[in-house]
Parts: sequence; C-alpha cells; structure tokens
Amino acid sequence: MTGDAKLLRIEGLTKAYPGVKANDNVSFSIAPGEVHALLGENGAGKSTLVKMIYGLVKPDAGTMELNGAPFAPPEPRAARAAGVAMVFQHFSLFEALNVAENVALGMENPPPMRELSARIREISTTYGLPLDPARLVGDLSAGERQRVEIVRCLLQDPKLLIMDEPTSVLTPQEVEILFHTLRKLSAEGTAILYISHKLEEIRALCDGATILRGGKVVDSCTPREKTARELAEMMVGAEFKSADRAGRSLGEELLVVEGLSLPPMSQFGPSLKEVSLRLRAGEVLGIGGVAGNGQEELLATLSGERPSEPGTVRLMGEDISGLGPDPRRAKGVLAAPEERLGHAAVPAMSLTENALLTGTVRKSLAKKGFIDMGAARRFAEEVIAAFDVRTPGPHVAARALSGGNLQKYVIGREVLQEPRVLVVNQPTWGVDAAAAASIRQSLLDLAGRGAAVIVISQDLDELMEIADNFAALNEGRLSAPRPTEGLTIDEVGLMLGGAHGMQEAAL
Amino acid sequence: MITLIKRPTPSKTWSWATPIVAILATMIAGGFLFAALGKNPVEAIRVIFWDPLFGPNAAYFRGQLLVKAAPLILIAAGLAVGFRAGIWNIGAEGQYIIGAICGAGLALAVYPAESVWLFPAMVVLGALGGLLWGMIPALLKIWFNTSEILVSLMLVYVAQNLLAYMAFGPMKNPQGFGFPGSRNLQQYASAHNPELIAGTGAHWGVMAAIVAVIATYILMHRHLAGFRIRVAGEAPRAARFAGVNPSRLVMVCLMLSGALAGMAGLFEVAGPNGQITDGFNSGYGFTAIIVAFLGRLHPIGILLAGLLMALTYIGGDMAQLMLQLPAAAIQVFQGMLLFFLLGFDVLTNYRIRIGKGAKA
Amino acid sequence: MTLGGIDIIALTAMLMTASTPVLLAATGELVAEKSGVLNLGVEGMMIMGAVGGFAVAVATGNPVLGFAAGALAGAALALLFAILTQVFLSNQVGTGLALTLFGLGLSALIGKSYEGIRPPATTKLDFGPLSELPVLGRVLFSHDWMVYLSLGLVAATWYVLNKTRVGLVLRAVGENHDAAHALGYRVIAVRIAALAFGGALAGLGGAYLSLVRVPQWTEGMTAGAGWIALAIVVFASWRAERVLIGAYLFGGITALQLQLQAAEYSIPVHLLSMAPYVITIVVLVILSAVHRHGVQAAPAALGKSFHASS
Amino acid sequence: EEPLKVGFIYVGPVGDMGWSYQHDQGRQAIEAEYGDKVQTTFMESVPEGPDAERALTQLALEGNNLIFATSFGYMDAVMNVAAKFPDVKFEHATGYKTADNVAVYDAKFFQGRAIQGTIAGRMTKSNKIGYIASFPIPEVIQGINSAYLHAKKVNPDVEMKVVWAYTWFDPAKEADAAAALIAEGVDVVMQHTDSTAPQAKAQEAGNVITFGQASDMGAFAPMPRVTSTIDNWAPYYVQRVGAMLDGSWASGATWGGIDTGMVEIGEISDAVPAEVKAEALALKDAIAAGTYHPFTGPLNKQDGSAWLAEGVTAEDGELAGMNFYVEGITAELPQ
Ligand SMILES: Nc1ncnc2c1ncn2[C@@H]1O[C@H](COP(=O)(O)OP(=O)(O)OP(=O)(O)O)[C@@H](O)[C@H]1O
Ligand SMILES: Nc1ncnc2c1ncn2[C@@H]1O[C@H](COP(=O)(O)OP(=O)(O)OP(=O)(O)O)[C@@H](O)[C@H]1O
Ligand SMILES: [Mg+2]
Ligand SMILES: [Mg+2]
Repeated sequence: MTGDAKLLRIEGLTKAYPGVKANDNVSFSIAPGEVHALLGENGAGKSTLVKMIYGLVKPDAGTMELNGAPFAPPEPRAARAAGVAMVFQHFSLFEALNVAENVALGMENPPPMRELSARIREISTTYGLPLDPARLVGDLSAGERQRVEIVRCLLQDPKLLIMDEPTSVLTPQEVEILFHTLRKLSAEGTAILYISHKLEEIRALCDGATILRGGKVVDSCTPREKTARELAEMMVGAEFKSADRAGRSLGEELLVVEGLSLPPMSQFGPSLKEVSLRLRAGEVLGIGGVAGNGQEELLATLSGERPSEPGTVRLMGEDISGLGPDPRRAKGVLAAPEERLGHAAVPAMSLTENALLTGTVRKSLAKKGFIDMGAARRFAEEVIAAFDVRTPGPHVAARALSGGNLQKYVIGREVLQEPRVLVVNQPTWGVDAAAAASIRQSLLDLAGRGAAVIVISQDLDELMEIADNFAALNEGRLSAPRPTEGLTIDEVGLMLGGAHGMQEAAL
Repeated sequence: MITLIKRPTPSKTWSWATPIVAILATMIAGGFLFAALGKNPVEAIRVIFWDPLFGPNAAYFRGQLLVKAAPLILIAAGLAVGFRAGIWNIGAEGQYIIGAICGAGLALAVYPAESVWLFPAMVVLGALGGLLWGMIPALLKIWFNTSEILVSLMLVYVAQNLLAYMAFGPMKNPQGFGFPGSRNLQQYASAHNPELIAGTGAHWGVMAAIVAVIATYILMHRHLAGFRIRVAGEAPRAARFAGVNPSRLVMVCLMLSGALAGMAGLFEVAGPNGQITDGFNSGYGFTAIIVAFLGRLHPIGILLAGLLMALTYIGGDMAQLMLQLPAAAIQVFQGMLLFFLLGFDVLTNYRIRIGKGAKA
Repeated sequence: MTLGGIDIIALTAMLMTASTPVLLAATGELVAEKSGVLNLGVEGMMIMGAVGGFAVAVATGNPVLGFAAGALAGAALALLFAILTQVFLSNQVGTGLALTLFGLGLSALIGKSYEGIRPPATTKLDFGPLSELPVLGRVLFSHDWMVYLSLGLVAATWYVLNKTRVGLVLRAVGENHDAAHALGYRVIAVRIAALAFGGALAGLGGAYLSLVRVPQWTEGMTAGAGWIALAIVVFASWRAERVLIGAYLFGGITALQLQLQAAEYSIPVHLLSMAPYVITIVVLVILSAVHRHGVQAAPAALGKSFHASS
Repeated sequence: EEPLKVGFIYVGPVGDMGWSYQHDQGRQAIEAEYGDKVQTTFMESVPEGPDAERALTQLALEGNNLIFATSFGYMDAVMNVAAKFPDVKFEHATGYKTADNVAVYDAKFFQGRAIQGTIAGRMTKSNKIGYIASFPIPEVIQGINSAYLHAKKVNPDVEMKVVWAYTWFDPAKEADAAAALIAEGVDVVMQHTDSTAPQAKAQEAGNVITFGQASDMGAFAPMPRVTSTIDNWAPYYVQRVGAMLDGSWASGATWGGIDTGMVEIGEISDAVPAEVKAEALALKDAIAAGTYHPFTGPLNKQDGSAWLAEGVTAEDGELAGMNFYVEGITAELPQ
C-alpha cells in the first residue's frame, strides 16, 4: 500500500501498559473512501490503537500522518478538529440528556440548539436513520442510541470514521441499514476504520483488514477473499473448530412459562407482555432480539430476581413463580446475566468471593450461613481450570480479568453447578471467536447432559449454530418458537419485528 | 506530574500502613499549627497522644478513653454495616437520642421501684427505640424511594426537639425545683449503668461495644449475610442476582444501626451522663460516622479508630488545660487527621508514579 | 395584611432575608452535585465564608470586599475537598464530614479576635418610591443588595445549567463521567471548577450570615444551615428554580414558627420547632412518590469517584 | 510558696460575649487582684455531662485547689467529682446542690429586669413589649415576671409577647426571634439570650429599644441598647479566692443582687428621657438598699389565684423554683 493517496498512515505505534504491550510497533494505512477492518482477539489491542488515533491515549512511540501532515492529537478535541470521528465500543451517551444535547456534546462548535435540532432531523433522514432530537436518550432502543452516535459523527463531516464494535446491538435489518449508510459515506470519500468480532459482517463490508495479535500486526488481507473461518484462524494463529451439536435428545418438559407479564424494572426499561414458552430436557432454546426489548427482564424473572404472578413459571409442574434466586437455585434453575461487571460478578471482589455469589446453594460453600472460604476457593479453581480462564489465580479481582475471561468464568460457575435449567443472556457479547466457541460448546455439552438451556442473544449466527428452537423477543413480546433448522435469516429478521421504524425507502 | 495507576487488587500492605503514615503526617502538620499558635509542637503532640495513655494520671484517662470511645464504636459498628451496603444512615444522632429517651423513660416511669430486670429492660427498650427511629427512613425509602440520607438527618432535628420537650416537660425531675432535666439515673440503683470494675471506666456500654465489634466482624467477614451486604454495596444488581431482597436489606441495615445507636444512647443516659437533659446528645452520632470511615468500615478498624478519636478528644482537652491550646485548634487537628487518613487511602488502591513518562 | 394574627407581608420580607444564606449555599451545592460530586462539607465552607467575610469587611470597612473574601474562603476550602476527592480519590462522604469539622475549627481559631465586633453595615438598595408601594414595597423593594444578588445567582445558575454549553458539559460530566471523558472533556477540571463555585456560594452565604443577617461573628454561628442547604438540593430534585422554592419554604416555616409564638398561638414550642424538619420530610416523600416512575432526578454519577483508566 | 491554683470550666467559648465571657472576666479579675499568689486555668466549650465530669476531674488531678463550674448543667458532675476530691473546693454557678466542699452562687438577675421593665413601660409607644426567652427555667421566668410587673406598674396598657428560643446563644435564631417580635408590633425587645443579634435587628428596624444582656453590649448604645444588666462575677470570685487564701473558705449558697455588685446596671443612655432615667435609677437604689423587693404583694398568679398578699415579699427559696407567670401575662408558659 503506497502512494500519496493515503488518508491516514501509521508508523510503528507502540503503547505499553504495566505488564502488557497493548500495541507493539503497529503500522498500517487507510486510503480515502476505504473501509478498513481491524481484527483480533480480545485484548489484541484494537481499542487501544483507535484510542490513540482519536487522541484519548498517547502513544509511547511511533508516528501518525493524516493527509500527509504529521498528526499527534493531544486530545479528542484536536482529533475531531482534524476530521476524525469515533463511535465507541461502549456507548458514550448520556441517558438523562436528550438527543440534541448528546449530539452537541460530541461537536466542537455546535450551532444553537434549535438549529442543531433541525440539522439532526435533516441529516438523520438523509441517511435513513430518523431521530427525534428532543427525546431523552435513556428512552431510546440500543439501535436508536447508536444512530445518535453515528449522527453525531456525521454532523462533523468526518474524513475518517472509527467504529469500535458497532453492530453487536443491532437487528439484521438495522445492520443492513448501517452498512448502507457506511457504504454511502465511503462513496463520498470518508474512510472508515471498522472493528468487529463478527467476521461475516467484515467480509460483507470491508475493503481491507489488518490483523492484530498480542498487540502486533500479524497479517493483512482482503476480507472478501477469505472465509470467516480463515479470518478466525489468522486472528488466533491456530486451527479452529466449530460447535459440536451431536449427541443430544429431547426429554421431558422441564420449564413452562405461561402468560408472564411484568412492569418495567427501570425508568427507561420495557415491560414483559404475556410471555409463554415450554422447554424440554436437552433442549437449547435461542431467544433473539435487539437489546432493550425485554431480554434483561426475561432473565430477571426466570432467575428469580423479579418474581412474577403465581402460576406463570413452573418447573416440572411445580409453581416457582414466587421464589427468589436462591430457592430457584436449590431447585436447579440457574442464570448468567449479560452484564458481567456489576451483575453477574462483583468487580472489586476476588474470583473466590464471586464464586460465593451464586454457588452457596448447590455447592455447599457455606455451613449454616458461615462461609467456608476453602471450599469457595476450590470451586473457583475448578471453574478456572475447567473453562481455561486465564488469570493468575482465584484471589484476583473480577475487574482485573479481560471481558472474555470473565465471561468464561461466569458461565463456568453456573455450568459446573449442573443446573436443570440454565438461562444465559449474551453469553459471548464482545468475546473473541475462540473464547466464544468454547462457551458455546460448554452450553451444548450441558444440554447433552440433559439440562435445558435458554440462550438469549443478539448474535443470530450464534443462535442458529447452537439452538434447537428459536423465538424472537420484541418490545416485551415473545414470538412462538420455531425450529432453527430451515429458518432463514430473512425470516428471523421479520420475527424480530423488522427494522424498528427505519425507513425502508432509504435502502 | 503525579499519575495514579489503579492496582488490580488493593494492596494489603498499604491498607495497614496508611493509617500510620497518616497519623505521622498529622503530627507534623499539627506541629506546624501548634507552633503557629505559639505552643511547643513537640510538647503539644506529647500531651495529646502520650499523656492520656502513659502520663502522670494515665490510669484515670485510660478509663475515660473507654468511656468516650464506647458509644462511638458501638454506633459506628452498626453504621458501617449499612455503609457497606450503600445505605447511608446519617441520623444515628437521632436514634441515639430516642434510645436514651425510651430507656430512661421506662426507669423514670417505674421510679423508685427496684428490680434486677429494670436495667436489661431499659437496654431492650433503648435498642427498640433506636430501631424504630431508624425504621422511619427505611420504610419511607421502601415505600416512596425517599433518600434515607436526608430523612435520617431531618429526624435528628426532630429527635432533638423531642428531647428538649422531654427534658423540660414530661421527664423533668419533680424534685428539681423547676430546673430542666430528669432525675439522675446514677442515683437509681436498678437503673444505673455502673462502672463494672472500679477505675477502669468500663461500663456495660463498653462491653456492648466490644461485643458489637466481634459480632459485626463475624457477620461481615465470616457469614453469608454479611458477604451479601458487602455485595449490595459494591454492586446492587449483583446482590439482587445473588438473592438479596433490597427492601429487606434497607430495613435490616437501618434497624441494626438504629438499634445499636439507641443502645449507645441508653448506656450513656443510664451511665456516664445520668440524666435526660436538652443537651444530652453531644454529637456522638455524627462523630461515629467519621469513626466508621476512619476504620474503613471494618469492625477492627472501627475499634481502633474509635479509640484514636477518643484519644484526640481527651488529649485535646489536656492540651487545652496544660498548654491553653484553644478548643478550636483541637478541632482543626482532628480535621487534618481525617484528611490525611482519607487522602493517603489512595495508596491502598493505586500506585503512584511521579516524574517523566508518568503521563500516559 | 394579616392572616390569623400573622403579618404575611412582614413574614415574607423576613423570610427572604432569613433564607438568603441557605439559598446561596444550596445553589452552590446544586452546581457541585450536578457535576457529580457530593460535598457534605457545606457547613464548613459556610462558616469559613462567615469568618473570612467578616474579617475582611472589618479590616477594610467595606462589606463588598467582605463578601468577596467570604466567597474566596469558601472556595479555598472547597478546593481542599476537590484535591482530596478528585486527585486523591478519597471517599466523598467521609471527606465532606471532615471538611465540616475542619472548617468549624479553623473558623473558630481565625475568628478569636473578631468576637464582639460590629461589621460595617451592608447598604439597602434605595428604590425610592417603589419601596413605598403597598405590599410589594415591603416584600420586593426593601432589601439589601445581597438578597437581589442571590436571586440573580439562582437565575444565572438556572440559565447556565439549562441553556449554555458550559452547563451542558457540566451536566454531562455529572451523568456519565466515562462517556464525557471519552468525548474529550476534562472531568476532573470540570468538577474542581464546579466545587469551587459551590464553595464560593457557600462562603457567600456564610458571609451574609455574619455581615447582614446576624450581624456579628460568633463561633459555630451557621448552626446547621449547611445541612439544611444539602437537604434543599434533594428537596429541589436538583433543579435551580426549585432550590429557590425550597429555601424560601424552609425559611418561611422557620420564621412562621417564631411568629406564631409571638402571636401567642398555644402550640407547644417544640412541635413548632420540629415543623420545618417534619414538613421537609413530608415534602420529600410527596416528591419521591410523584417521581417514582418519572424522570430520575439525581445526577447518575453523583458521589462516584472518577479515575481515567486510559 | 506554691500559688493557689484556680480552675474554671465554661460551657461556651470565652468569646461568646455573653455568659462565658463574663465568667472569664471574673477569672481575669482574680489574676489582676492576686497576681503571683494565684494561677488560673480554664477549659472552654465543655459540654454538660460526662465531658464536664472528666474536665473537672482533670482540673482536680492537675492540682487546682478551687474550681468554678459555671453552668447549671454541671451540677451532678460537680457533685460526683467533689465526692472524689474532698480536699478540692468547688463553686457551682446557678445550681442548688451543696456539700462540704461545694458552694453554689447565683445572681438576682430579676432585679435588673425590674429596671428594664420600668424603662420599657415608660418608653413603649405601641404598648407591646417583646421578650426573647431562652429556656423555661425559674431564672428566666423570674425575669419575665419581674419585667412585666414593672412595665405594667408604670403603663397599665402594656402587653408582653414572649418567644422561646430554647437556646442561650444562637445568633441567627435570636435574630429571627427579634424580627418576629418586631413584626408583631413590639417596640421594646428584651432578651434572656446572650448574643447581640437582637440588638442588630432592632437597630435595623429603627425605633425599637433593647437592653444589654449578660454583658453591656455597649457597642449598640445609645440606641437601640438603652441600658443593660451585666453579670459581674468579679466581686464574688475575688472574694472567694481571698477566702481560700486566708483559709476562711466555707460552703454555702450565695444569691447576690445589685447590692453585692453581682448584678450591675449598665449606663442608661441618652435615648431614655431624663425623668424615666431618674425613675429607673431611684428604683435601682431602692433595690440596692433593700428597701424595695421587685416581687412585693399583692400579686396573683396567671390563673388568678393569690400568690403574695399585700406587702409580702417573695422568699428566695420560692423564687428559686418559680414556674408560673404572674397575672396579666397572656401567653402560656411552656411545660
Ligand atoms: N487502561 C489500561 N490499563 C492497562 N492495560 C490496558 C489498559 N487498556 C488496555 N490495556 C491492555 O491492552 C490490551 C489491549 O486492550 P484493547 O482494549 O486495545 O484490546 P481490544 O483488542 O480492543 O480487545 P476487545 O476485542 O476485547 O475489545 C489489553 O489486553 C490490556 O491488557
Ligand atoms: N485500568 C486498568 N488498570 C489495569 N489493568 C487494566 C485496566 N483496564 C484493563 N486492564 C487490563 O486489561 C486487560 C483486558 O482489559 P479489556 O477491558 O481491554 O478487556 P477486553 O478483553 O477488551 O474485554 P472487553 O471486550 O469486554 O472490552 C485485563 O486483563 C486487565 O488486567
Ligand atoms: Mg476491550
Ligand atoms: Mg476493544
């Protein structure tokens, strides 16, 4: 890749954190109008790299050039002024502020609010991402929130748009619309730096890719010319095997949910409306849908965090609707929530203590309420060993683990308690391909041992890969489950309730 | 340039060392303050920290140290449980007052009947009074989602007025020539909370404080219930997931801290203080909040912090007397101690980098 | 105009003066809390403002300089808090309590030589014939300039918070400091500035107490006003205009309580003295019940420490 | 020769310009009088209760031979400590419990109130007098009754409005109380609280007169402060220390008035008309000479029941426990 046509050129960028080189002598370049992918496992250094381009992190060594001129933004303000915009991996939005205010915060010299609102309306409709500037962001769905981030970038006419894992929260139709927008931008000459763990998307969208492993550039390629498996193997640097679904047979009916309704849990949350489902031993039920449509609520009622009306949840004929989490655990109903830090695990507490969080009922980690620390540590070590959790030991705080490793720990903690019914929400969210594969396999193995598993996920490929039946959750309503065999992505998209009001015309 | 780098896990070494470093820093800064006031700094520090423990009349002051520290520790031990759970009871002062009123009320009502059951009944009633007063913010929080910080604080002022009403009205000593204040329970054998061993200062409240420290230690660090309370403070959603009922947690924490504060009030009114007067409460409920933080919300830490705080009070009084150091200087000194303790705490959770290359 | 033996006009005029210190302090605390910092040291900052303002007013004979010094003294103490909580990431609740203790002590030390002195008088604004107007004259046009300044500050705070970019950034920092940081805003700097402003207003409130309302310097003269200011911020559900209502309501009930006594209503004094606090609780309950499913009032990052990890 | 060590504990800061300040003036008078023969120390802002007991013990342990405890609330603490240190002499202000080594002393502040009441009754135009009371205790009630009786005597139309502040010292609250009274139409504000806040409020209002309390509050003369009742402990303190020095100290109860100098009447300012001033001074002289007692019958209690018959004067013991208003006061006494 040579020539003066390059928009951004990076030479030897290096950034070390205590004990780890997040980026090690990274070099690559992007041309105007190019859609370029950054690929790599969790912790490979992708986010660190783009944060340096955006001025959030200062490189230890190396240089950058933008349009041929040296480029070293001391802070995001400078990067924005130079025409670099970024959509973050974790949204940088303010729930209690409205759309226009959120947009204004991402701009250097925003026009007066009235004018800005008009421009938001205008730009968002032009690109097929309609937004009401006066609505509170907290009231928006995940897809709409992302539109806010994108519109915020578009309003600045960026030359380079960075997107860090933008599609993990979108429906297939929304992804299509996003890609349409990105292609339009690229056609207008905007370069796009795109990070995602979803390899099929990379193949569909990107013109080039740089692959990072352990902070170093290990390869580059044109994604269209590779299969997803090949891409994954380039990232991991090893062979890759897909999930093994063999050896399962469906048994008796374990869990029956009927007419389950729940008011919203939080100010901005959705409610559950008349949810019904039946689950048999050995079955994996996939529940798809965009985040914010009742997934958290569903998990909370099934785990017992939010007990429901009598008769709505029955385990093998027994009404467990009114039971809290611990009694349900005693009966074998376990769960692993989506949010790893702060819900499934306590960030500041050690892995041993986090084992106590859910393990006391089935693993006798306490006697008459008094904690048996030794037993808890042994259980934590068991999870670490069985699920290949990479950590110095069980004394380490949960927050010190990378996302993927913590996720393996959380899933492992529940799986090793041998549940009858396990409910997981977003088991592989933001987790790299290798770790995701091992998590999926562990769920399939659990079902193979006769447990029933509900996998709530936004990743439809994942659901198609491991689920026997599929149901869609949309605005708190659950569709009737359908067998995954023979189900097309288009049909699934329709089950998910379309593109949530996006303008089909814009496609 | 100073940069803080978060430690993956808190440093055990520093969590023990920071209090010592902070106390030394306070002595140095306090020395400058005392010197500025024209006093010999070394002598002032010695009078405050050394004399009460090992000075000429130390035998008396060591006992007084317990008398002063006991209510602080008893209240702080209860508060810390709630603080760990993220439930901010700022109104222990009010619960302390109500506990005293309830317990003393019983004694005054049955006066002059003597019975071995009277004092235990007073303790129960005192705890109950504090518990009920603590329940008000709990219930309002559960029913209406009202901030317990403010409700408990406002209730302090309500309790203070109630105390004044009692001291000037229903509980006024009928043989007191119209002067405010109740009978002195020190002169009512069955109701008196006496020194258990003469000269040690140890009364039932001191015993209760020790028991409270041990009990809260077991609760918070050995028992599942305490573990869950800590989880609730660190990550409320994780606590729910673990099976904690948030409403019950609010009730339990506020009732527990209220009951302990109420008991402290009762021990005080039946013992060292002796009577219900309108100025009966001397800020123990508020100082205990500081003690709880100084002790890092850990029962053993609270025990030490309570003693340290009591030492600065008693030593401060001595400095006032011996060196004519103004009472306000002692307050400033206590403030500095807190600042240093809270500020140096950063070393437990962060590594400090100074100099070039630190800016990352 | 009297109602049940109470002179409503006099009461209103009185409560405006009586409420001004708390109004100022609460407005300052509102700004600090909007940026996501809970500073429980209002009482300490107020009393430092009271002594600082008094000392300078006496030394210079100029109350205006006194008020400026009061604001500076409050801000200085707030900066101490800011350094501890923002740079050294100390616990905000504990540090705030320590700040109160420290401020009370330090002010008493500084104030020793100012006891029993009278400060220079703060002038009342002369509205000429306006102050002769019936009803309105007493209520609106009979005060010293600080009363009007405090009202102006509330209005300005409302305007800046809701209508300007500075206010937007401040609110953003208080809502989600990580997102604000990712967008390139200096979270710590914004918070330090907000704290300093809060301290300055608390100091101004304290100076008003020692220079106008009482007027003299005495140890511990704030007598809990700082705590009331904190309560009023919550009471106002973090809205500037409601801070005004809250402060005047509280001041009004307090003043009314004494007027009822003077008018020989035979309500037990202690019940009356409790009234402002009980009513505050009742109003809090009503507001909380109303807002239960409505807009969440408290800034989402309130009381949480921020440490930029990148 | 070892100096005599004399200790003091004060309930407030010495700079309160009121109660504790006046006691400290007395302490300084001792030093001025006896020089090297005495050595005094004090502890300020000592809360009533166990802290006071500790402070007293501390003073005793430090070798003080005579200790003044200057607040009513120290009473039981004084008795406890005195029992433990029989060789140390204690003096307790305003209390009523004595022992071999505990003496009590107090001043007849109601005598000053009689003079204030006379001036108030003469000078009020609205015929409404306001009274900021601290706590409903005998000393304060004596003051209210005395002031009312003497105002009424010279002006039968006078009304008395009482606001209970429940504090000895809270400038902001006192200012509010004064403002509330002024809003009720009073043009005389009396106070039994120690700060000058009411003086400042009266000055602001313009035509309201006040009286210095505890200390002279001369900064507000000639208006609004027209005169004052000063607590002057110096003569008593000097005399008691003298008794210690010559070995004649004995326990007892002292209730001094204008005659002993313990109650001092501050300069009557020019704002008071000459004939009123003369009347007030005559009253003062009569009280000092013992020819007039402010509570002299016929007097009825508020409920109309008879209290003192014609010509009978109130006993000290009876006054010490006074818990009722006299006839004519319309407010209700808090119970
Ligand atoms: N603030 C930090 N402090 C210390 N180490 C860090 C920090 N941020 C990142 N790292 C280290 O840098 C490495 C690269 O992290 P980075 O977030 O860039 O990975 P990534 O490729 O974006 O991963 P993912 O796919 O999970 O988003 C991490 O493995 C981590 O060890
Ligand atoms: N502030 C920090 N201080 C020290 N180490 C950190 C910090 N932030 C991250 N790390 C280190 O970085 C590693 C990976 O962190 P990171 O958050 O990038 O994980 P991740 O794999 O990218 O997960 P996710 O996909 O959820 O972002 C962890 O091992 C952790 O030790
Ligand atoms: Mg990451
Ligand atoms: Mg990343």
